[in-house]
Amino acid sequence: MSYSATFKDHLAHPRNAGELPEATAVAEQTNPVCGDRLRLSLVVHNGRIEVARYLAYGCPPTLVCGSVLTELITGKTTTEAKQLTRADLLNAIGGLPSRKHHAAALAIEALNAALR
Amino acid sequence: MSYSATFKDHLAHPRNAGELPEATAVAEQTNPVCGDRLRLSLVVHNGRIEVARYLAYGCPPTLVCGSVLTELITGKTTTEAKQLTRADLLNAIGGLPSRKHHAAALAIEALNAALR
Amino acid sequence: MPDRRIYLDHSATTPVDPRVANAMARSVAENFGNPSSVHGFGQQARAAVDRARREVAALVNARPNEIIFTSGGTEANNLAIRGVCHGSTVAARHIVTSSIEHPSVRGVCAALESDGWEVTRLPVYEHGIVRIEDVRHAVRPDTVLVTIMLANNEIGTVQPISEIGAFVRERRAAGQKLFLHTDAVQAAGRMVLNVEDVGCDLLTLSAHKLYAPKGVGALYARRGVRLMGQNVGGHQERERRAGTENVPGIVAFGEAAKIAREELFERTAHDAALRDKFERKVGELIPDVVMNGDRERRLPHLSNTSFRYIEGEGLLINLDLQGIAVSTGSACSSGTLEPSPVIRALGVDDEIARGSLRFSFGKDNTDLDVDYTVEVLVQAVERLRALSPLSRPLVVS
Amino acid sequence: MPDRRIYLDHSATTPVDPRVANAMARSVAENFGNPSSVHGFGQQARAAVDRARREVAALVNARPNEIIFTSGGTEANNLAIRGVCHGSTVAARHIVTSSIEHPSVRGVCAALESDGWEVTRLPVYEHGIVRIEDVRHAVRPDTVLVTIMLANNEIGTVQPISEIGAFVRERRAAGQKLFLHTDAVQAAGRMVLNVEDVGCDLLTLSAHKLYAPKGVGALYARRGVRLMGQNVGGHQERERRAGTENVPGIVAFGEAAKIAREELFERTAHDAALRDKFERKVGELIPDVVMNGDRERRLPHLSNTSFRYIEGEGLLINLDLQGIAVSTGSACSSGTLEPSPVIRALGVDDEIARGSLRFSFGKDNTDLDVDYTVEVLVQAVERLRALSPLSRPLVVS
Ligand SMILES: Cc1ncc(COP(=O)(O)O)c(C=O)c1O
Ligand SMILES: Cc1ncc(COP(=O)(O)O)c(C=O)c1O
Ligand code: FES
Ligand code: FES
Repeated sequence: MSYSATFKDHLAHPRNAGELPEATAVAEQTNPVCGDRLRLSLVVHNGRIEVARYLAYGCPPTLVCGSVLTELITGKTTTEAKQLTRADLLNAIGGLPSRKHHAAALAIEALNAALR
Repeated sequence: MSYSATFKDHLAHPRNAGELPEATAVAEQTNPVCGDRLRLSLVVHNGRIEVARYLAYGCPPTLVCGSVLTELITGKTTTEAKQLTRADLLNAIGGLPSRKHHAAALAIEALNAALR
Repeated sequence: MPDRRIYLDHSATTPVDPRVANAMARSVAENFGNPSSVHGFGQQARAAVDRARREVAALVNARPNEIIFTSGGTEANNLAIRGVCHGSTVAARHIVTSSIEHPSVRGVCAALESDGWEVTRLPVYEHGIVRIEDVRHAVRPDTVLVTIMLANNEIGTVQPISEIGAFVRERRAAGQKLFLHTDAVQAAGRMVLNVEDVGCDLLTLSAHKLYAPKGVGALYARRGVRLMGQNVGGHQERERRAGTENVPGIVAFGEAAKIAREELFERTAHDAALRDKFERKVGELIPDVVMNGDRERRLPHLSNTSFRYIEGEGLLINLDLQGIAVSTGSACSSGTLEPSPVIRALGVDDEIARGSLRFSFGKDNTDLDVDYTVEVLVQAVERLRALSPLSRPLVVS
Repeated sequence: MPDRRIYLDHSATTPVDPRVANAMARSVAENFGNPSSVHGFGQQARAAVDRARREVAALVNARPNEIIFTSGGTEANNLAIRGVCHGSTVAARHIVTSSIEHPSVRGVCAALESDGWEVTRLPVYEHGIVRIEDVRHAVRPDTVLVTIMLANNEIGTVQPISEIGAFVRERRAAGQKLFLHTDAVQAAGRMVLNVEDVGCDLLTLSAHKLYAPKGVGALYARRGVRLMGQNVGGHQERERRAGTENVPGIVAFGEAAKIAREELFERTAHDAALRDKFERKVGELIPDVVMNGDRERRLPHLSNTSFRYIEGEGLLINLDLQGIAVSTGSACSSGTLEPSPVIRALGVDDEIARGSLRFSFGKDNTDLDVDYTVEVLVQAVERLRALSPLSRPLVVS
């Protein structure tokens, strides 16, 4: 289990942590197996994600997936965001061991739930 | 298997090695299990062992038992020599691991055969 | 790499004491012979191994010929448990163990289970300690072995092995072929160890928890215990553990055992002072913490603390980025999805189990290390809690 | 202790190369972390182990993840043989081996035999080499494993493993679940080793025959070979060998493997020159000697010579008293009453078997060492022969 420098940087300096009182969409997903949790708050305006915030509980990959996801989606249209896959997210964080792929899945699920 | 200094000295400088053309008694014993062999030549005069020589083939304990035995018996009367036991010989050489005790037994047998 | 590095993971492994490293380096240079060789080079190496054997024996008050050197604690545990079970001459096939054993004991027990052995795993309740009554109830006429650790590696709790030992001896006096094994890997060098007082038949040690290098350990096997060798094909260690001896490792182990015996009280007092200060400050400065395991019956150097609302590994990495090394669960189970089975065995909820960190102090740690660690910890916990959804209700607009 | 000490027992173990000792000492000081730990100290140790793994893999042209570090050659042999046999999913229970294996292979095969496995031990004839036709005949539809050493430790003969490997692959292509293990402990560093050319599925190495310290070895297990772990209860070595890694030993092994690869041709040429000179002089100066094992298909550094009329151990001790270290049989069987089973397997008479000594040369030996050794040997043989009754008829007066 050795994590990349980028990965550790997100862990030490999470981007977009928090919640949005003015959120237009909020969703929280829990992984039924391990109990990891991700909460996403978005301000969507004219079909575009203007602000994204997240809260996360769980293993480092879950925390980092939240941070990287918010970076990825900020500024994207909801249509674009809906096309984001688990693989895209994994790529963006520089890969994860396969038994941690479900952390990325959780993030994508939370995103889809928020955009639903 | 660490041998004592005395033991090694006998091995490097065997005492009384050889045969005696003028021997009055000669005997050779072979250990049926391991094949070790001891040959003893004695000059017995007036019931006293005046000269003793040995030849030996086999493991170091057998070689050393031969050397130490000849030292022990030289000058002894045959009656005294007949009373020598395996234990006496073992004592004289400073002990042997138990699975090597039969080397001392071989030497005592050769002695008894020569004195018979 | 951060400027300052603080090692607080002495239960995972310890730095090698320079005196031990020296003894080892000397042995590498001087005693390279094979201890099985008859010549001088070999006998010199044999003598070095024998000296080390006496020191390791002295550490636990055993006789030198009751010490079997192994490649570590894991192998010693394998040898003890399989050795007794496979060597057993009775038809019985039942083992009693605890639910908080090190993975190596857990692993061998599970392996025997899949070979048809029955295994009873005793609970440890909220304090992390096995109850002697439970042992009494669990042992059956067909029990061959009780294997319960002396001190736990994650929470440091000390088990009532002397009482268990007395009970096992009672059963043996009554004719049962029952043996007691105890894994003392964490206890050695951190408390007084005496196999006579403990009353065990087998006891496991590992050098690298004693400021010696990794890759060497020992099993104490009381004279008369029938043990079937596991690594076979050589007459080393009185036919109980084949393979050319790790001479430099064994020499280092001997030196470390000697120092551990001589400096035991110093070390335990030192470690306990730091640990206690650490716990006091954490208790004062960080809300919502739970300290796991019994407060009294535990090793002096270890603190296992859960930080509510956050998960341990993220916290661990945050500390690591600041140069502070701690662990979650045992080093061996790191990388699994499951929260530590040891913490779970305490009956705590998942959040506490997943939020636990182990801080284990050692002889080279200082007061300043504690201050700095607490400072960094306070900030890291705050940062991660700010990220946690657990403390905040979900408000869907 | 004698003034001059000459070590001619490199097949028993080798002195540690100073470069290797340095790498080891550095590792003790710098990489003390537990490779299983997530933090920086742990990852640093993990990286050191991985580097060493690449070097050891390169020595035999394997992939790094095909290398399993063990506590030595004995454990690697145990793991290979038991691992394949216990891991086998077919009902078959037959093993083919040779009659001159190292005690560790012999021991595991005997242990499996008493568990109900059938073992065929192939003859090696007067040259000490297994015949490929015999292997073909011995392998049955229910054979699970062929385990035959690459080079013998007492007489140095090199076995036709590539041919056996080709045959095993044929059988596997025909659907049989048959594997080939070879013990390359003596071969490594003394001949080119390439697991692809050898065609084996498992191959054993031991560091201390390569100028590295004792207590570390490796098993090459080809990707896809099903191996049941023997030391269990930890996720190390991809679950195939539990226990905290012997980090300094592994680092030393890696360094030694690298040097062995780089200096292979130099070393073999050097050793062979000394050995050949030694044999030439012995042949010239001492009557009634027999050189055991094939003259051509053998390791470059080893001479096994029998001195008629005398027994090896007495000669060994006489040499030792003059500072020269050699061995009778394998170091591991020293101390037994039986003459070496390896020499006996050559079909020689008892006297030749008991009169054999092994001289094994190494990189630090010199021409002068050979001269001095032969000088001492000539005298010692004479002295002992003067003591021997074997050459002289018994005349009873
Ligand atoms: C309690 C306990 N038992 C056994 C072991 C295993 O010992 P080793 O690391 O030497 O294999 C450890 C340490 O890892 C331990 O803490
Ligand atoms: C051929 C052979 N196999 C196996 C071994 C055993 O290796 P180790 O000494 O590392 O246990 C040895 C050396 O003793 C050997 O020569
Ligand atoms: S443990 Fe399941 S995603 Fe983190
Ligand atoms: S081997 Fe039998 S006495 Fe020497």
